[in-house]
Amino acid sequence: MSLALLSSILIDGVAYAMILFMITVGLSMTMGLMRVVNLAHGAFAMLGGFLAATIPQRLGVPIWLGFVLAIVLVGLVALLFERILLRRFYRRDDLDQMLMTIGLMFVATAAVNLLFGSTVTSVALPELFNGTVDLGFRSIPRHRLIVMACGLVVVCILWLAVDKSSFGIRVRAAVDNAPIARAIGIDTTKIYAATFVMGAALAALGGIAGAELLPMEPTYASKYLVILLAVVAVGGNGNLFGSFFAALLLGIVETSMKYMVPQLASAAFFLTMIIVLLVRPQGLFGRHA
Amino acid sequence: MNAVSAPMTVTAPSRVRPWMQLRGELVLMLVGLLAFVLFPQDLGLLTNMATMSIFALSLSLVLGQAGIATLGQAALYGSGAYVAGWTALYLTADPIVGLLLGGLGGGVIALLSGAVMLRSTKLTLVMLTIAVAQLLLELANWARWLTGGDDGLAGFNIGPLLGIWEFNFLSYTGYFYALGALVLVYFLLRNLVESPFGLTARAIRQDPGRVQALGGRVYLHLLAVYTVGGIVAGLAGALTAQTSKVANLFMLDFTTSAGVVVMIVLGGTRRLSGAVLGTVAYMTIHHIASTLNPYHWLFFIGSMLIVVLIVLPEGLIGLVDRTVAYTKRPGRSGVAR
Amino acid sequence: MPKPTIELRFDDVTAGYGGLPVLEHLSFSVREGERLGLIGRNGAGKTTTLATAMGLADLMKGRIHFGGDDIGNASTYARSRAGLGYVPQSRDIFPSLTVEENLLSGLQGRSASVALPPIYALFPRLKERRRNGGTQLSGGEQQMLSVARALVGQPRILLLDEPLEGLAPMVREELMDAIVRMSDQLGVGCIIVEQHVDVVLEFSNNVIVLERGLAAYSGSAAVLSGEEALLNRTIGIQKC
Amino acid sequence: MTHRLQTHGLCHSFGGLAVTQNVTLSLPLGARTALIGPNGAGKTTLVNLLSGAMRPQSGDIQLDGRSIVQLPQYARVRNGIVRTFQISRLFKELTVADNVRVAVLQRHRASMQWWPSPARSARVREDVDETLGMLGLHPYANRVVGQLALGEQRLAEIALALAMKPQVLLLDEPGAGVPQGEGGRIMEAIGSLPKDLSVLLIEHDMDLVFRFASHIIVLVAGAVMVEGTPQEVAANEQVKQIYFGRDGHAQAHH
Amino acid sequence: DVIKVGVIAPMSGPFSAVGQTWEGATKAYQKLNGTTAGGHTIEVIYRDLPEINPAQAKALAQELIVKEGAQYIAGLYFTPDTLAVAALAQEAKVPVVIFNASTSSLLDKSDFLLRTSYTLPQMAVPVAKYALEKNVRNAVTLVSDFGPGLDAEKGFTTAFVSGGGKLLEAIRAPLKTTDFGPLMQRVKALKPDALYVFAPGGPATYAMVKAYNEAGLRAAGVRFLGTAETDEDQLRAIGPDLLGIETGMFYSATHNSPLNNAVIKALGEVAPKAIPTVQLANAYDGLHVIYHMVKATDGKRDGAKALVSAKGHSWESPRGPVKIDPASREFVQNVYMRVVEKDPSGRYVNREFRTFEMQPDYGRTQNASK
Ligand SMILES: Nc1ncnc2c1ncn2[C@@H]1O[C@H](COP(=O)(O)OP(=O)(O)OP(=O)(O)O)[C@@H](O)[C@H]1O
Ligand SMILES: Nc1ncnc2c1ncn2[C@@H]1O[C@H](COP(=O)(O)OP(=O)(O)OP(=O)(O)O)[C@@H](O)[C@H]1O
Ligand SMILES: [Mg+2]
Ligand SMILES: [Mg+2]
Repeated sequence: MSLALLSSILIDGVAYAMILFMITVGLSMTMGLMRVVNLAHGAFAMLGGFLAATIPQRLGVPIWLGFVLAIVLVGLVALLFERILLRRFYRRDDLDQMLMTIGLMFVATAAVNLLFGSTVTSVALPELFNGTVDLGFRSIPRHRLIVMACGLVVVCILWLAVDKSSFGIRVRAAVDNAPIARAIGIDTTKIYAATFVMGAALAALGGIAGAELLPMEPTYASKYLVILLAVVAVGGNGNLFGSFFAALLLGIVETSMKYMVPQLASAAFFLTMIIVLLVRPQGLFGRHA
Repeated sequence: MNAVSAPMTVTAPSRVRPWMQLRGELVLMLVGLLAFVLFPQDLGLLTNMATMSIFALSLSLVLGQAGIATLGQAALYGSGAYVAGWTALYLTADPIVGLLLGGLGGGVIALLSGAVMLRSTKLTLVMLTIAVAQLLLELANWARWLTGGDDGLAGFNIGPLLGIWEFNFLSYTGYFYALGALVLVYFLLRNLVESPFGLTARAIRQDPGRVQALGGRVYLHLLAVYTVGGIVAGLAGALTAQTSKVANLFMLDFTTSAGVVVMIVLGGTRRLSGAVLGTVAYMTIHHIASTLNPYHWLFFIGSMLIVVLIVLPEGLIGLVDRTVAYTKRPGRSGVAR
Repeated sequence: MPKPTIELRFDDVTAGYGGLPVLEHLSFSVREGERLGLIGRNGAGKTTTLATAMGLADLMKGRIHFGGDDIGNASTYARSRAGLGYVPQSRDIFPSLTVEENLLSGLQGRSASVALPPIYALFPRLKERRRNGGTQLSGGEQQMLSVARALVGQPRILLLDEPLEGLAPMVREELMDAIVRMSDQLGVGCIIVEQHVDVVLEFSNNVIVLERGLAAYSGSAAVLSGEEALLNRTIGIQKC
Repeated sequence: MTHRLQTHGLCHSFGGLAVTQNVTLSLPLGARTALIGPNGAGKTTLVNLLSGAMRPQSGDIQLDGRSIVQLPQYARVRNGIVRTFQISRLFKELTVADNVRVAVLQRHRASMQWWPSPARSARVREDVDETLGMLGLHPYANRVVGQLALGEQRLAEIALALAMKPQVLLLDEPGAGVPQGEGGRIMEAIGSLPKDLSVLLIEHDMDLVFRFASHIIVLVAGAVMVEGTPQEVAANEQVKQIYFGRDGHAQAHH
Repeated sequence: DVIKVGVIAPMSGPFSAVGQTWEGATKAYQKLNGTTAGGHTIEVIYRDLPEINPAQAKALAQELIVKEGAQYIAGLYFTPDTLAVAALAQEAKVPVVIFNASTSSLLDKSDFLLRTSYTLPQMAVPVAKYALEKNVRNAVTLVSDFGPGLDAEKGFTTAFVSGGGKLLEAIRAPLKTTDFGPLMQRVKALKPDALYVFAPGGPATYAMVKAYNEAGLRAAGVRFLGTAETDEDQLRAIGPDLLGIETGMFYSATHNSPLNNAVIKALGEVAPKAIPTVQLANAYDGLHVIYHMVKATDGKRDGAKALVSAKGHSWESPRGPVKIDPASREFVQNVYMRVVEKDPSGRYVNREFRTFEMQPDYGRTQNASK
């Protein structure tokens, strides 16, 4: 293997991995903290992407502002969803939660199909994101570099906001045993809503950031679901850093197969996942139950 | 108020008459015949309902009873379909042989994959089942010469059932073949669920560690359940392949697995009859909704799923139970005060 | 300036689960600094009484007052914030949190550096094991943690559901001493559910004996000690 | 006196915490032994090691002189070593009778049966009835366990163990959560166990311990500190200091 | 009397745009040609089949034939579904006109199948010829790893190599992949004169084209040769990235003929939302064949006779002259080389600049020659 090939694999792999990570980090958070298997996560990402694609056009605002508005809107939708529907499901078993969110995914798919049509919608990026950066032996699209940076920033922020504050503790307490959590003075309602909205907003951010690679279309939500779940599971259910490294591992494996035996790239992705989960059922960084 | 005075031998066998014991099977058979009489022109749909019901039953056993979390049941279903297709192509056109070999195929895949997966639980298990199904799909796509790749495996012929009844495009034979298989599978699975085997499976779902402390071999038990589930899913796949004369990659797809989960949850996971009910309801709604307004049928099914989960946590079968309970005690309101 | 005394009062309360009453026509009150014992057979409704106070069981009839407010419809967390502390019978340690995180979860806005040291002083065992997973603790340690978690919230009235269960005799004594100290010195009121009648009689000012959801006795602990027939009927013990 | 269950130099630790330190003890045939010690002394862990739920890091466990330390849990249960759980672990969605039936089926090795033979299921039924009767659980037989009061669940927990007809019974705080009055029922049930059954009882309720045990082992910080007759243990100053406290001391003299 | 034509189409789900266009096309056809054929009223009814599901396809076809009394089945987007319907058609002797499914060998599965779309070799061979004309010596193929992709790869390669070109590498991407960056880097390293691609529409094409540009292949002067990548719906979605890309296909909305202009106009009236893609021509011609068969059989249910009448039939289609090959029943049609440009009104369009006339299905002839 030549050095150029190796570094190409690394560069493309890491770039792909960061996009995977950006899209999964919100899911990783809701699953890790709330332990809700939110199969509609992709739907929030999709909604974010579609809104980001349309808002700047329709409202004539700058693209970056459109992105912010899109993320805020997704947060609002998530809030409504959490308050009206999801909250009824915290005490139900995983399966019901999964099914509920599948239901939401169906509805979202139908809605997006209706509002935006069934074809690919491209998310226009701010000028800053366009163009490529020359690395000498090859070039790399600038937006991938930005997404990488974004990913790192998000890890740090979340690490401070969740792992390092008592917020994470209270969310996990609320999820472990809501009645008892309330009985020791935790306002579970607020905690749930805040966490879920945060997860959804991150999903939207991920959807927008990754739209170049995972293009926006109505089946987006279900199409990439398996990949999202794979990253979260391999990372260790809901562990931030776990997701980060899982995305790196899976991204690099798939990318290197693309350079070598592209036909088997998907197979390699799933094989890696099986091997990791068999060796470490709790995922790379997961805590033992 | 809590001093429930119960008879001394609470566990005495209930003396029910045989037809009461076979109630589920009889109802199923009658409904099947009635459907045939009422909708003779929709036999294609009805046949699919029967085969999908069998598929749903396999999942109901695995997930509803034993609590094996899976989103990869399609792996077993698809395997059955391909085996049935190969049987017809290379071995014999006899449908029964193909059906049984299909079941065997599903069972073998379940046994092999279960052997590696079933020590895991929860999300890990879900992901493993998904991954195994995806891997099989990639494999089948890669082995085009054997499976026809994404075009599907077709061009096989199915001989007459028992050498007498031809499968023709009116699909009378196909329908009764599928219905018969459904009733038989339902009967066998119901007995399985009510047996010690089934009781232990339910206990494992609730607390595997406790069963282990009672000397149970949880892993083996789950493997047995999963294998039986694989056989049943394989049968369903084989039936589908035989009646539609195509086996294809989509039968191994994640969407297929997820779809059947939706069906059993809609019907109710805790009871086998829920699986059949859910399948029939889902497919009927799909059929009607997509005829009325194909563009938006996902809206229907998505919102219906949510509503059912909220209003009827036990699934549609819960509605049936409540109705039965209500009619059985006239003059009494549902809630004792 | 004397603070108004805080009181938890049940007025003719009927409560239960899912429409079925478990407790009927229960009335009592506990003030700050007072200790009320609750005894009765299995399934008599002791846990249900505490759960009703916390809003974890359905209040069907009657009123519950706390600190002058009718809290019958208040949310559970609001009751906790208002000063009701709860130690559930099944301990209910949060399994995904460590020992210390379990304690932090009950802080209610206080600073950890102020709240934790006295707790660790009371239960040195917890300090040793504070990085462990909450449910990795031994049974007795979990019991300590459950009590400690309620204490970090500085409740005014503490509801204790069999807090001594699974504790070694010496730890029991220490815990009971601590609770008595708390109620005497800090004026914390307590309702304690206990299986050991002697402990209850020794510890509490007043006692309620529950029999199938009804109060078979309600009054001073001293008087009850004499009522051997009653104790025998309702609890099934001969005092020795 | 024949020794049914013996351990030799059993050691186990969680990370850096040595929870079982060189424990050597034996349960003779028909033993009525109590295991006491402060919270976190390693009593439950010892039960986990004996029952096979955990593997010791070193040391040996023997049943009737044969080493069973390599045997998995199910094999040990089949050899008659059965334990209960300090915090009830029951099948919450099943009725009490079905909970017991799950256990009985394991004992009959009939859990894999699809078509039960009538004779066999009749035997299972009898055993279920018998077990329910032992703990007075008949009134609750058809109630779903998840809806019982915790004390009632304790009885079911013990019923599950008794249904296994064990030869060595490891009871982890069976009295926890059972009111004094009701405690009698558990004592009765344990008392009516066959004489050749060996029982190891973990309890913090000294009433129960002194009524039941003919031999007491005191475990402190994972190691056996003292063992002996109840009188010997009750008189031991060290035990008083570490474990009994002032009141427990009094209890010990009941 | 009424003669029913049952169309099985993806009306919902990811391919619902196809269903919309088909529906619009048949309406447009009826608007321009009337609702009767030889005095028989033709009624077109639609059934939704959003995703691959042969069992359901079969049930739908059966329902259409038995319950609705449909004399003709049409539509069918996916090959597996078509296979299931083919088996049924053979038993029921009902003519089936395939609007899309394009696997080469498909028509062998039943004597009652016709097809008004295309096969990939039919497009790929002219593209290869064009490449040779343009002095492309070295080429790389990059196709999605599925039936049509492999057909396209084979068609292109055979023609290209036999014409003296050199194939540097044949890359097959997993069907679901949307990260083509690495693959394009690989292409770049091979330094070919041209890259021939085939990907299913939607996300894969979108990502493939983006990656082509981002990897700097365009800048490096590697020609992008394709087939269906610049379909009108893709033009709308991807737009600027497609500029200058050359593809070989049998139809584009801008095809300048009076008939095509009339059809596009009619489509705009009957189905303003429908996009005039190749699916417009497919369904339009499909209905034409059915009208023809109805006339030939005088509305009688006689599948065999209908098929005989269709063989060798030729007519003027919105795409140009077309003919049903009497032997193979395949469609014979022009293939146009087109280039993506911005038209004066700012829309992206395919401009036809070179015509390969009356191309047969090379898949068959290639298979036969082997
Ligand atoms: N969640 C519930 N749903 C329905 N019934 C319940 C529920 N919890 C308890 N019960 C029933 O209510 C009655 C009273 O239960 P409660 O837990 O209050 O008893 P308790 O006095 O605390 O008994 P114990 O000493 O066993 O803890 C019991 O008969 C019990 O079966
Ligand atoms: N899985 C585990 N991981 C880490 N530490 C553990 C684990 N299980 C138990 N421990 C620790 O080991 C020690 C012994 O626990 P064990 O449960 O055996 O105590 P015990 O003697 O039964 O106490 P109790 O009387 O309170 O039930 C405790 O300090 C506990 O925190
Ligand atoms: Mg209680
Ligand atoms: Mg213990």
